[in-house]
Amino acid sequence: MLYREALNLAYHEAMTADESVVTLGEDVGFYGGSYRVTEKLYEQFGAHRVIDTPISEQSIVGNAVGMAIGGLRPVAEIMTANFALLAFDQIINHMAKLPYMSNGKVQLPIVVRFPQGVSKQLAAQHSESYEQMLAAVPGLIVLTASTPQAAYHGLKKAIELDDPVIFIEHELLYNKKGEVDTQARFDPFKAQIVKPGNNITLVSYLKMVDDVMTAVPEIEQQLGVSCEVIDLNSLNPIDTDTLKTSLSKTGRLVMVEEDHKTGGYGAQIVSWASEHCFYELDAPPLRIAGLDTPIPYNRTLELASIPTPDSIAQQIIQWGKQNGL
Amino acid sequence: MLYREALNLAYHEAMTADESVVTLGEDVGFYGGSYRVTEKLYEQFGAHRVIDTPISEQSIVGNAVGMAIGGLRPVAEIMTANFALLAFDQIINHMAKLPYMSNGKVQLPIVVRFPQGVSKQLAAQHSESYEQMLAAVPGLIVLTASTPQAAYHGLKKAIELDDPVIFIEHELLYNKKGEVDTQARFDPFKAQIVKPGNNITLVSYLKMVDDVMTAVPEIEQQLGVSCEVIDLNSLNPIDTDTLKTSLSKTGRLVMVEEDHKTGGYGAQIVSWASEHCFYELDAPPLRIAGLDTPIPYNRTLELASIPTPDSIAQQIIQWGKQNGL
Amino acid sequence: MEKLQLETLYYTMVLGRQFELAAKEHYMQGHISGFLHLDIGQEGLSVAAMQAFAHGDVFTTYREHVMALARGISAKSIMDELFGKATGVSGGRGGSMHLFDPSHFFYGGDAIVGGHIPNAVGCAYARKLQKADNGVMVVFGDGATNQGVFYESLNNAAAQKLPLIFLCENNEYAIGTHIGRVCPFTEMAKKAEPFMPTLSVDGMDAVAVYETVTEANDFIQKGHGPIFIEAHTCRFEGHSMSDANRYRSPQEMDICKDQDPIEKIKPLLDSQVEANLTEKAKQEVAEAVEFALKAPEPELSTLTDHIFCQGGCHHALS
Amino acid sequence: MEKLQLETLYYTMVLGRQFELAAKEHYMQGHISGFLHLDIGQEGLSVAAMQAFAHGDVFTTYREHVMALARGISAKSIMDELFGKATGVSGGRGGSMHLFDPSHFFYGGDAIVGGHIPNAVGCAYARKLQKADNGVMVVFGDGATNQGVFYESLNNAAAQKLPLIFLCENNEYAIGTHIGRVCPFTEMAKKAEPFMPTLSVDGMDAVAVYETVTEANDFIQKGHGPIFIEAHTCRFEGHSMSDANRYRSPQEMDICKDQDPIEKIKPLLDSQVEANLTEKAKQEVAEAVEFALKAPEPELSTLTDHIFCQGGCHHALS
Ligand SMILES: Cc1ncc(C[n+]2csc(CCOP(=O)(O)OP(=O)(O)O)c2C)c(N)n1
Ligand SMILES: Cc1ncc(C[n+]2csc(CCOP(=O)(O)OP(=O)(O)O)c2C)c(N)n1
Ligand SMILES: [Mg+2]
Ligand SMILES: [Mg+2]
Repeated sequence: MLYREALNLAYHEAMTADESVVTLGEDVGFYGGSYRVTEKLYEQFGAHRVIDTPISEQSIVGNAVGMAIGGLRPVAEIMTANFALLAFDQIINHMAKLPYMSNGKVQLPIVVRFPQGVSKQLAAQHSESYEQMLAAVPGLIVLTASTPQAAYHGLKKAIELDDPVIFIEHELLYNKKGEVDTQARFDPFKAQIVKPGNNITLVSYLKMVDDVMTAVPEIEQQLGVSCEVIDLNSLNPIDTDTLKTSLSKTGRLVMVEEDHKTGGYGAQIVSWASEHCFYELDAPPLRIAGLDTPIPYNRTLELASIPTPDSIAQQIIQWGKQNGL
Repeated sequence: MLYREALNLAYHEAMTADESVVTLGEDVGFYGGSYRVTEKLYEQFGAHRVIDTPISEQSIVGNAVGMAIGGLRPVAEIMTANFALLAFDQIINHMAKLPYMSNGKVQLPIVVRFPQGVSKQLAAQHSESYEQMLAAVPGLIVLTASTPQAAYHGLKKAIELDDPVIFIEHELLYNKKGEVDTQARFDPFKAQIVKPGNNITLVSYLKMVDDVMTAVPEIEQQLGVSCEVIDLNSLNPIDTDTLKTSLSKTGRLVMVEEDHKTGGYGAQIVSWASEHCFYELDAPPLRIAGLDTPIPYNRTLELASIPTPDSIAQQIIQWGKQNGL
Repeated sequence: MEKLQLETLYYTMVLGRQFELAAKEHYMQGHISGFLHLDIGQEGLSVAAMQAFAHGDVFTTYREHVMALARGISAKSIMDELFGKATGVSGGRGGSMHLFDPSHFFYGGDAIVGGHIPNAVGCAYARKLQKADNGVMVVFGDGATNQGVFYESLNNAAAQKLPLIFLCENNEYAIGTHIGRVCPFTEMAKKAEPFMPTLSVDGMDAVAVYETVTEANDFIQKGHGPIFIEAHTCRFEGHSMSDANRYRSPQEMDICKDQDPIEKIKPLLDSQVEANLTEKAKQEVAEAVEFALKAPEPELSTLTDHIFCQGGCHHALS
Repeated sequence: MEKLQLETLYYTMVLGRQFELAAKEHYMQGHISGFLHLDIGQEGLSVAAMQAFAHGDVFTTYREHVMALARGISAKSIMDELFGKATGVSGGRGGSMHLFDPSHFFYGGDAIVGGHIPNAVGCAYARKLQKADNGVMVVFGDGATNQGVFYESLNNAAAQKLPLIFLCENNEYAIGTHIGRVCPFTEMAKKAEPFMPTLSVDGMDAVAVYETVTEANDFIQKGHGPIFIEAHTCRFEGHSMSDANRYRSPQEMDICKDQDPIEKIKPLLDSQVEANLTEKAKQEVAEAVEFALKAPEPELSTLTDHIFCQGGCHHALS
């Protein structure tokens, strides 16, 4: 099943099971969704539950907040992460805070989902990642999905929760194929050990998990080590238990993310590790991330601005050699 | 001179020296500014250069971008950090990116300034800090000021630069008194060593610098150490040289910020230090920050949600004792 | 208007006035802090609007104490909230700007100018989908009509034909800036005209407001879609306790205060009844203050409660 | 319209059409990537608007190749940009959606729907303050009128009486969503009526557009403040190359294509002249493609240039 089909299945099941689940966004209905995630929902559940909105991102989230207050369980799609900036007031000042400000009298079972990241030459206004901003907001749960399995279970869980969830997808994952076991016990709050290993803990999420996995054979061969690859899944809360266990074993941390390095989400993980696993660490942690530049259109520049399997391997090999591996 | 007067002086001088400098924002003109930072500018420079805007934050920054394209040098005031979220699309998708996207053909000499932070019982929608989000955006310079001297020189420099600058103030600093030497050579891009010391490097910025300084005597006495206190001033770029020199000397890092801990700006500093000063560090870095909670109205809860001189001292003393000091 | 209804209207207005005066006093004494926005001068509008729309959901701003009272939320639990006490309507966490009480269909208390308007639209959408009887009312100032999301909301409510009353309290000022200085006209109803029918009313005349809101309510109940009311009003105090109100001349303030909505209704009542009601209102406020002074603060251990849902929750955060 | 002017108009429309067809072809061949929004069907509108407003500043959207051409930016430097080459108008960094050329008073090329509208307002403010002769034009789609910032911009431009033409290209669709499904009406000019005078024009008729924009330009030059033009138009292709255009029926497409703006002008020209112009346009586009194919990519070493200003800069970033 494709990643986007897995999301679609989660939608279908959730909307069938619970009448109060609605979805809204630009082109999600009649058109079928710009990445086809919401395909056929309109036909099946009708225009009242699959709501085509005007291009008004602030209202998309603002309305979702009001719908949730009114007893619905809205799933809002923002077409691309960059446009979510238009809704940051609603996401941060309203969605994340009303439950607290109201002393728990208002609950907001809302999912805001969007794809992010560098796709192919979409340029500076369509290629950003904003997990670091949103994972820093108390009151928001921030989930990601890097496989069809995680997409299905993650979105279903997100819709089930009575709290606001930001559900982040990646544009290049929509056509990724993978098994989806709908009966599996999959906890999106738990980090997944994608590949066990003994000498280096490679932490990542979303599309970078694939790039890390592609880089691993080269790294293992060149350094003569085995790598443990961890997919965080949930960016807030963070499954620090899994991280701690892995670091106790390997003593070495590499954090890989696609976003710009300065202030990127990986800083949180590395900083947590150096606070809490200082004595477990045998080498300085390495952060691999995008450059601190807006994303250029030209393909060569674009690829040079973010980590690739090759650059990941090279940086880790160099770091390994400098640090006694 | 008061902090707000120092800002006001910088405005007066910049607007006198250069006709293309204009300022815009809610109540900045006729009313004199909600924190009196823009007092008397309206009387002196007139309604055309001191522009009262409607409550439309997205337009305040959006218009500033267009003014800069048209050859002006706008200084935009957002009344409070929380409202800046309404302008995040303009700040991030436009102001930070147009120079790059246009291959340098468009330059944007813009300052967006606002106060942030916990003041006194302003509650969840008026108490946030967003430096971590903005310092993570390539294309933005992010400056702060913790003293009247830094406020004066920082704002003057920000207005002089041909690049977009986010200039962050703190609500509780506006009435802080201090010397302003207008002739001093003050580089807002350099971190200031507020107090030299040998055993612990305490890094901070904005109001927390004062709270750290208040905590220092107790810490030094209890642990029998001397603390070096660094005020970062510029959050992007970061003056890593000053940090590195200090850490080489002390071997111990404590990062203090007011914002929520998870994903807070301090994670960037601690993560940088553990990447680049790993072998200099003799103890796990300590991050002191606000709790991961929206800010409550009740004063007791409010104060418990952020670092105070007392809680800073206690946490550092405990950490020091656990780590061989 | 029936006698009993008029008496309730009057009583609640006086209660509101007394409440605000007490809040002002206790702000100056340091029992209340943060931003405190008084509704003095606008009580007729606030109370009549709520009474004419007794059953629907209400979304409003930081200037909402009197509306909350008129909704039936007790003076005690509102005053406690202003005092930051655990017994406050938002547990002391929200404060003056964030009164929430779903049991009275009162959803804040929002301090982002214009930010609650799309929330009201979403709620009206829910109500329409649920085929619920009562519509939604959203109350906001003239200044809020300058936020883009206000127009998005007009458009969405009209496109979806939602049962929603937009009530604009046009007191002509956003803090110290007169609406005429930042808009090309001063009648905010004009902004809504492309999208829906509009009504205009003297907001200093509580009876007129009651009638206009009743008319609007009939309109939305019939499924005709949203409607916009502009109520011209005037606040007697500064924007908040932090505002010295220097931008309005004494003459302008005199004209403003001459329209006191309480004085306007007073002659319609029997003078003995009026005196009794006023006395009762003062009493109620005095009790609320007394209670608030003694009420307990929230426990420190509750500081991080309610960030995520309790009980119904399917997960544990680290 | 004068003969020479008509010929220029026609030539530029054909140049635009040929340019777009070539862009489409080279997208399919993989030489162009990302989002590519073709202006086919709307060339009359794009070209006439620019020619009637030859001296002011222009802010527009991602569907801007033809406008850029009509502004006088060379086909070469635009095609190079689409190919991501160093010789492109934005150095290969911007791509199709981000053409910038201040020397032609052309400021993008913005891909956030509605995001450039307040930028245009700010620029018009600067022009007014500078007492500069030429005003500003901002071009956007019907869908963009649903963004809150659009209304904020109407309000600000009107309140400040700015020399600004709002030009709405109403092709009735935002990607696959018909404007009538998300707005209570389909004439976008209605949204501007509270704020400024509005004009309406058949956007498939280039001569009519030229006249209307000329009229609007006269209006703003006289200091009367902003004006709004709604041009009804129709795009022949999908929203972008990623859109299969399935939401419009063959009948709807036929009606649309019957209004081809190029066919509409053709009869006004001498047929030999027409043929020559078409040939010349094809030639110019062919040369641009040839050039773009060979042009150099930007150097990798320039990747982080221009994030901050160069030369004029007073500081060094770490
Ligand atoms: C988004 C946002 N911008 C600015 C403010 C600061 N502020 C609070 S109230 C206010 C004026 C609002 O005026 P209006 O809407 O007319 O309401 P009134 O206070 O007159 O009742 C402003 C600017 C805010 N709270 N939120
Ligand atoms: C803020 C934002 N939201 C959504 C999009 C995705 N998007 C790109 S173009 C478009 C449709 C715009 O329609 P319209 O304004 O009518 O212009 P047209 O494409 O018809 O010329 C959408 C939704 C975007 N680029 N920016
Ligand atoms: Mg007002
Ligand atoms: Mg369109």
